[in-house]
Amino acid sequence: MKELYDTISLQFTLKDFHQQKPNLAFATAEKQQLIALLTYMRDVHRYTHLVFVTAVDWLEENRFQITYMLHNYDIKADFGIRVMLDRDKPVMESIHHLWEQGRVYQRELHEMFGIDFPGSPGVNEPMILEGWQGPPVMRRDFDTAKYSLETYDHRPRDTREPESHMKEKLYPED
Amino acid sequence: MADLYPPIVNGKSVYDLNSGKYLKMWQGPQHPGVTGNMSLELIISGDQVVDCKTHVGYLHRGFEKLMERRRYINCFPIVCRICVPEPDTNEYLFAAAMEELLGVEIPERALWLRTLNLELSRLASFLMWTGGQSGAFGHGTVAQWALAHRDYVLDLFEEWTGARIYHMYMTPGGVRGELPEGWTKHCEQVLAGVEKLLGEVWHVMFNNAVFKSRAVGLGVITPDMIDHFGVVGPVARGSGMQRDVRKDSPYLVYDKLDFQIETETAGDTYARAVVRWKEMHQSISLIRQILKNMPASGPLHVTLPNVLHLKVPAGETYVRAESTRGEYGYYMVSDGSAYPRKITVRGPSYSHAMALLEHLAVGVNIADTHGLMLSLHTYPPEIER
Amino acid sequence: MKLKDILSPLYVWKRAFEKPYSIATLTEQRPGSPVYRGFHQNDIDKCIGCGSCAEICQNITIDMVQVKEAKDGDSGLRPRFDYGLCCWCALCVDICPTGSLRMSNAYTWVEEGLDKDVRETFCFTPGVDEKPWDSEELGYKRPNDYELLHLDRVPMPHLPVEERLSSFVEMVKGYSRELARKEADRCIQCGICTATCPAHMNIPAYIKAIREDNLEEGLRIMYETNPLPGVCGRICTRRCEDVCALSHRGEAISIRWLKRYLADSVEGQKYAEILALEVQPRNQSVAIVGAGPGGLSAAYYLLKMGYKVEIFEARPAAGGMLRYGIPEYRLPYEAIDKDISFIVSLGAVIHYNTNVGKDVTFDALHENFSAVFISVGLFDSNRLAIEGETLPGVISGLDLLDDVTNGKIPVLGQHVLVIGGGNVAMDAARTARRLGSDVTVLYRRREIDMPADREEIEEAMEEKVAFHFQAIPIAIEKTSDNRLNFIWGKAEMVQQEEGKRPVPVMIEGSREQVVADTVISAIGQSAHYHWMEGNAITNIRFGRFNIEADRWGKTSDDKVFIGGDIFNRTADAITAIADGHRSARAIDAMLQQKA
Amino acid sequence: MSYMDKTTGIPEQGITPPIPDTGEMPDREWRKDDKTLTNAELTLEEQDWFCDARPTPAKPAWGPVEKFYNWARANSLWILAFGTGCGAIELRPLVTARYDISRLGMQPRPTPRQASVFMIGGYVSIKTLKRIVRSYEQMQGPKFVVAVCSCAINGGMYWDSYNTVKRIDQYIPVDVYVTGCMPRPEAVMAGFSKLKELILAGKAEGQNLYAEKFDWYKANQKQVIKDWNMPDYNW
Repeated sequence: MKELYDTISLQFTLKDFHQQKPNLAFATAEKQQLIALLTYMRDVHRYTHLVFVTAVDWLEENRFQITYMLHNYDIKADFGIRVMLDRDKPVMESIHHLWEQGRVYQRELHEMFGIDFPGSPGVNEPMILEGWQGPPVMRRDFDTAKYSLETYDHRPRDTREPESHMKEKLYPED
Repeated sequence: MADLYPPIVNGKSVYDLNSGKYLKMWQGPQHPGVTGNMSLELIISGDQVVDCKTHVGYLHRGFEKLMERRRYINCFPIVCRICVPEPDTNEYLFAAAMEELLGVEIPERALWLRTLNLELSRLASFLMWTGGQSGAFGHGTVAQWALAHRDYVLDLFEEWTGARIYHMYMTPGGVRGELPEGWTKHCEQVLAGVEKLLGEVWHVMFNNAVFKSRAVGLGVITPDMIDHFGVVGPVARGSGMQRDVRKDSPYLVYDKLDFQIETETAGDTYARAVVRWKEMHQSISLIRQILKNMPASGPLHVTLPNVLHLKVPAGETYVRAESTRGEYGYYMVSDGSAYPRKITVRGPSYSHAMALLEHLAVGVNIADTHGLMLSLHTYPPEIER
Repeated sequence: MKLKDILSPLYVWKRAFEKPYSIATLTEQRPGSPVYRGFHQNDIDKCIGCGSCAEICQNITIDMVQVKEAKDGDSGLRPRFDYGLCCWCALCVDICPTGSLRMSNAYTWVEEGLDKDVRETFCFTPGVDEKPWDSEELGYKRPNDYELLHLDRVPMPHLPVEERLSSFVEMVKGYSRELARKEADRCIQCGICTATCPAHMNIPAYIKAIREDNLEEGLRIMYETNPLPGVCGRICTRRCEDVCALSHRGEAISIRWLKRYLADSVEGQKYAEILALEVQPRNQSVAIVGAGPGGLSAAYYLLKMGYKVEIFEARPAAGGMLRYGIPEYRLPYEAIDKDISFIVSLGAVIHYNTNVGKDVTFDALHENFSAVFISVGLFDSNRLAIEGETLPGVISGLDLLDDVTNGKIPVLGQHVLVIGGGNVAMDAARTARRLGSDVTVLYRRREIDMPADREEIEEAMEEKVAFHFQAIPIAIEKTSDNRLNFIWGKAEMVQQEEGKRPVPVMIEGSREQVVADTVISAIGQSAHYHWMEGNAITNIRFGRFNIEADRWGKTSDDKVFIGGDIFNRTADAITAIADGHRSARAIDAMLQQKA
Repeated sequence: MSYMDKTTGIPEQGITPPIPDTGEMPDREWRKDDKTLTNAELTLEEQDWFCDARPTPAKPAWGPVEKFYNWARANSLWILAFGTGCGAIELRPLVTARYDISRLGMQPRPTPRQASVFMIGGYVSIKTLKRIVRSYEQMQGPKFVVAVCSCAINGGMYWDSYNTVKRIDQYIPVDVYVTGCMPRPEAVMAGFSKLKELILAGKAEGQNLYAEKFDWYKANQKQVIKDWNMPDYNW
C-alpha cells in the first residue's frame, strides 16, 4: 500500500499515511483535491467500490473528519481517504456523480452532522429523523442522555453507591 | 399507451403530479410486504410504478450515538440489535475490530466456534428470507415451512448460547461457552431437515410457474451497475460477480474450509433467489465441515484487561464480513479513551434499499415491488441504525 | 412455460402426510434450555453488594437497594432489577466477583398494564422478592473458563530467602510501573474497602490514579486521609484487602503494595509542591505527646488547619513503634524519614529526648497549650508471669527490636526461643534469624489462631523459623552450662462457649522442655501513665486499664485528647493514623467553638 | 461510579407528561369544545377529509350480552401485522407453522381496520410513534394493545436514546405487558392468554381509557411528535 501512496503523492497532497493491515491503509487528503483524487483512484487504480462515507467529530480540534473508504476488488485492498473540514463551516463537495449511493451517505451526513454537500440531490430532505428540531444529533456536543432524560419519562431511580452508603451507615460521624 | 408513462431523463422520471395521470401511493411502514419498517413512496400510473422514493428511519435508535457513550464492553450487547434476523455478524465484527485495535489474538477454537455461529445464523437468516420472498409472491406455504425450520435453527442457538435471537455469544476476546453435549447430533438433525426442505422449496417455489413468471426479468441488475450502486453480496453474485468476502479476504477460518462462490448470471430476482438457495446448501456444507474439522478442545477466551476501564489504543480500522445480504463492515475509530470515538456500521442494505431500489422499482408492477425489495434482501435497521 | 412448472408445486401435498411442525399444546410452555438467559437469581447471603453488576450494566437496569445492615465487607445493598430496562446480556452475571448472581431459565412474566404504574411493576430484587423461578436450577451461569475479572494477583518481587537472612535490606522489592498499573487494573472500584479501612482512605480513587498514571493526584488523595503513606504502604495490617470483593473468588488487590508504589514513586522534595497546602495560620497551639503514627497524623492535620504544633518525644527519633518496633527489613528507616520530614517541613516542632513528666511536666503542657493530644503507645511488654522470668537471657521482643534500631547488636546465642504469636513475635523471631540464630516460636494456640499476618507467618516459615503450637510456658530454669531450659506443656483446644474461640487448656501431666540461649517473650504490650501527674489530670477520668474517652478521643477534660494504641484495641498503625486525624478534627472543632 | 454519570441526572420525578393527569380536560388550542376537534395542523381542504369528533367511551351492553360479546372478542384476536421494533421478529414464528396461533382464532391482519390487537414490539421511535398513533386510532373497537419487550416498559437498552420513547403507555393505553429481550414466542403467547382473560373479565378497557383521557394522551403525543401534521383523531 505504501507504493500506492507514493504514487498518488506525486499528483496529490497527502499526509498521515497509516497502514493498519496489509490490505488496509488510510491517508489524509486535501479538501480541494478530493473529488479529483477519488475519480483518479476509481478510474486509474481501480478502487471502484465505495464502501462507505462517514464522518468523525473531533470536537476538541474543532473539525470534522470525513472518511471515504474505497475498495479494489482486483487486489482486495481498501484505501481510506480522510478529509478534514472546519467544524464551524462544514461544507464538502458532493460525490453523487461518482457513485449513486454517495447521495444517500451525504443525505445522512447532512442530517446527522450538519455537513453540507451542495448539489447533492435531496441532501436537505430529512432522511431518518422526522420533525427533529434540535442540533444535528451525531455531533459530540449533543448530549443524548441529557436530552432523553429531559424529554421522556423515566422511572425515578433509587440506587446507592456501596462506598458512600457504607461510610454513611457504618461511620456516620466520620 | 406510451404517453401514459412519463419520459425518463437521466434515469429519473419526469412527471407532473397535478396532471391527474399519476397517483402517489405509500407502501409501508405498516405493510405486510415490506421487510422491517420502511416505506416506499410510489408514483404510479395505472398499476405501474413510475417513480419510487425510499423512506427510512422508523427504527432509528441512534446506535452510533449510543455507542459513543458506552464503554467498549457495553457496546457488545448493543451491536447485535442493529440487525435482528442476523445479529451475529454484528457481534463478530465489533469484536474483531476491537481485538484488532487492542492487538489481541483469540484462541483457535474460538475462531471455529465463531465461524459456526456465523454460518448457522446465515442459514437462519436465509430461511427467513425464503419465507419472505415466497410470501411476497403469494406462496404462503413455503413461508410456513421456512419459518418453522428457522425456528429449529433458533432452537440450536438457544441450546448453545442461551438465547434465541440475540445470542451475545462472541464477546470481545473469544466466545462465551462450550457447545453443549449432544448438540452436534441435534445440529445434524436440523441440517438434514433443512436440506430436505430446500429440495422441496426447489419444487414448490423455484419450479413454480407463477414464481417464475413474476420473478424472471424483475429488477435486472447489469454488471455495470454493480460498482456504481455499491451492490454487494448475493445481489452482486446474481449478476455474475465473483465476489464474496469469505473468499476475497478470508476471516476467521474460512480459508480452511472448502467452498466455492455461487453465482448466477441473469441478474434478476429469480437469479438472486437461486444464488441464495445455493448458498443455503453451501452453509449446510460449511457447518458440517466445521463440526468435522474443529479442534475438539482448547481455550475459548482470552481475558482482556479489566473491561470496566479498558482503554483501546488510538487508531482506526475497518473490518468486514459477508452477511446474508453482502458485505457488512465496522469502521472503528478510537481516540485512546475508554469510549469509542466513532463506530460506523456499514450495512449492505444501505446502498441496496435506497439508491438501487429507487432505480429498480421504476417500471415495476405495484404488486411486484415488495417481491423486488425482498430480492434485494434489505433490512432497514442497518440503514438507519 | 413448461408443464413441469405447473405440476411441480403440487409437491406440497406430500407434506400433508408428514408429521406436522406445530407444537401440540401451545399454551404449555417449553422450558428454556439449560443455559437459557432468563430471569435473575441472587444468593443474597453470598452477595456482598459491591455493585459491580450495576457498574457494568449499560442500561440503568440495576439499582442497589438496602436489604441488610451494612457490615465490614458487605455493603448490605443488593441489586434490584428493572425488566423494563434489562437486555439479558448477562454481563452482570459474568462480572459478579462473588459468583452469587446467576440466571434461571424462566422467561415468562406478564402483567396487565392499565391502572398501574408500569414503570415499577417489573422491578424486583432477586433473592428478596419471591418469584416462581427462585428455585430453578437450570439457566445461565458464568461458564467456568470464561472470566471477565483478573482474579490472580500480580506477583510482588521478593528477595530470595538466602539473601533475606543475610541482611536487614528491605525484602519486598516493590512494584515497577508496569506491574503496578497491571495490578491497579484489576480493581473493580467498588469501594467496599473504603469503609473498612480505619482511616477510610479513598482506595478506589488512588488505585484509579495509579492506573491512569497520575501519581500526583494519587498522592493528593492519599494525604487527604493518611499522612504516612510510605509507612502504611509497607506495614499496614490492610484490613481493606481482607474485604476486597475480588478475594471471594480470587486474590484481593494488593492495595498495600500499590500504596507503597505510589508513595515511593514521588520524590520527597516534590511533596510540598504537589500537595500545595494553603494554610490559614491560627494562633492556638497544640501539644502532642509521642511522635508515633497517631501523633504525627494529628500533627499533620492540625498543621494543615493552621495550628502550631509541638511534639514531645522521649526517644532520639520520631516514628514511635514504626521505628522502634518494626525491623528494618520490613520498614526501612528512609521510608519513615521521608514521611516524617514532610510533616516536619510543614512546621511541626519535635522536642526529641524529652520525657513528659521528667523533662517537662504534664501540667505545663496543659497550661501552655490550647489542647494536648496524647498518643504515647504501648511500650511496656507484658510479662510471662512464670518462674525464672527474670533470669539473664530472658528478654522482651520489643527490647530486641529497640536495640537493633539503636544499633546495638545483641548477642543471642545459637538457639533462640520466641514466645507469642503476634506480629512482634514474628518480627523478633525473624530479626533473630537475621542475627544468625536458630529460632523456635512457641504459641499457646493453633496456627490458624495466630494474630500475626498470614504473610508474616509464611515468610517466617520460609526463613526456617520452627514453630511449636499449643505450647503453654511453665517455667524457665538455668542449666548447668549457663543456658536456659524452657519448660512447657502441651495444650488442647477446648470449646468453652458457643460462638467464642476455643481456649487452650494444658493437658494434665504434659511436660516438655527445650534448651535455648535466649528466650524472647512477645506476648503483648501495655501502657503506663505514671508520667501523668499534677493538677491537670484531676479532670481526666481513668478506666480500668486506660484513659476513658469518647470515639473522638476526647477525654473528660475537654482540652485533652488521646489516640493511637493506648486508645484503640486494634493497636496498628493505620488505626493510630485514623485516631490522629479524627482527634485533629475534634480539637479543631473544640478550639473553633471556644474562639 | 465512573460510567458517564449514568446514575446521576435522572430527575426525581419524570418530567413528561407536562399536564398532570388529574382527569380534568386541559385547555388546548386544538380542542374547540368538549365534542369536536379542530384538526388545526391540517389545511382547510384536508380538514374536510377527516372527522372532527372526539372518541367516546363505549358503554357495555346488558350483562349477559356483554359477556357473550367478550367471549366472542376473546376468541377472535386478530393481530395488526405492524412490527414496530425487534419484538416483531418473534411474531413471525408465532403466526407460522411451529406455534400456529391460528388454532386459537388469532391471525395477523394487514390493515388496522380488520385488526383488534396491536402488538407493540419493543422500542418505538418518534417517527414510528406517529404511525402507531395513526394505526391505533384507525383500528375498530374493541381494540387492545399488547406491548412486548422491555423497551416498551421503561425504555430498555435505549434509555438514553434521543429518538425512542421510554414508556409506550403514555401515548396509547396498553392492556398487557410482556417483558423480555426478546420474549420468546411462548412468553408472547402468555401475554395473549392474559389478554384473553382480561377480555373475558371485561377488564381490557384500554380503548375506553383512551377515549376518557383523550386529551392527556393527545398532549403527550403532540409533545414528542414535533411535526404533527395529522388529524387529531384518525378516524
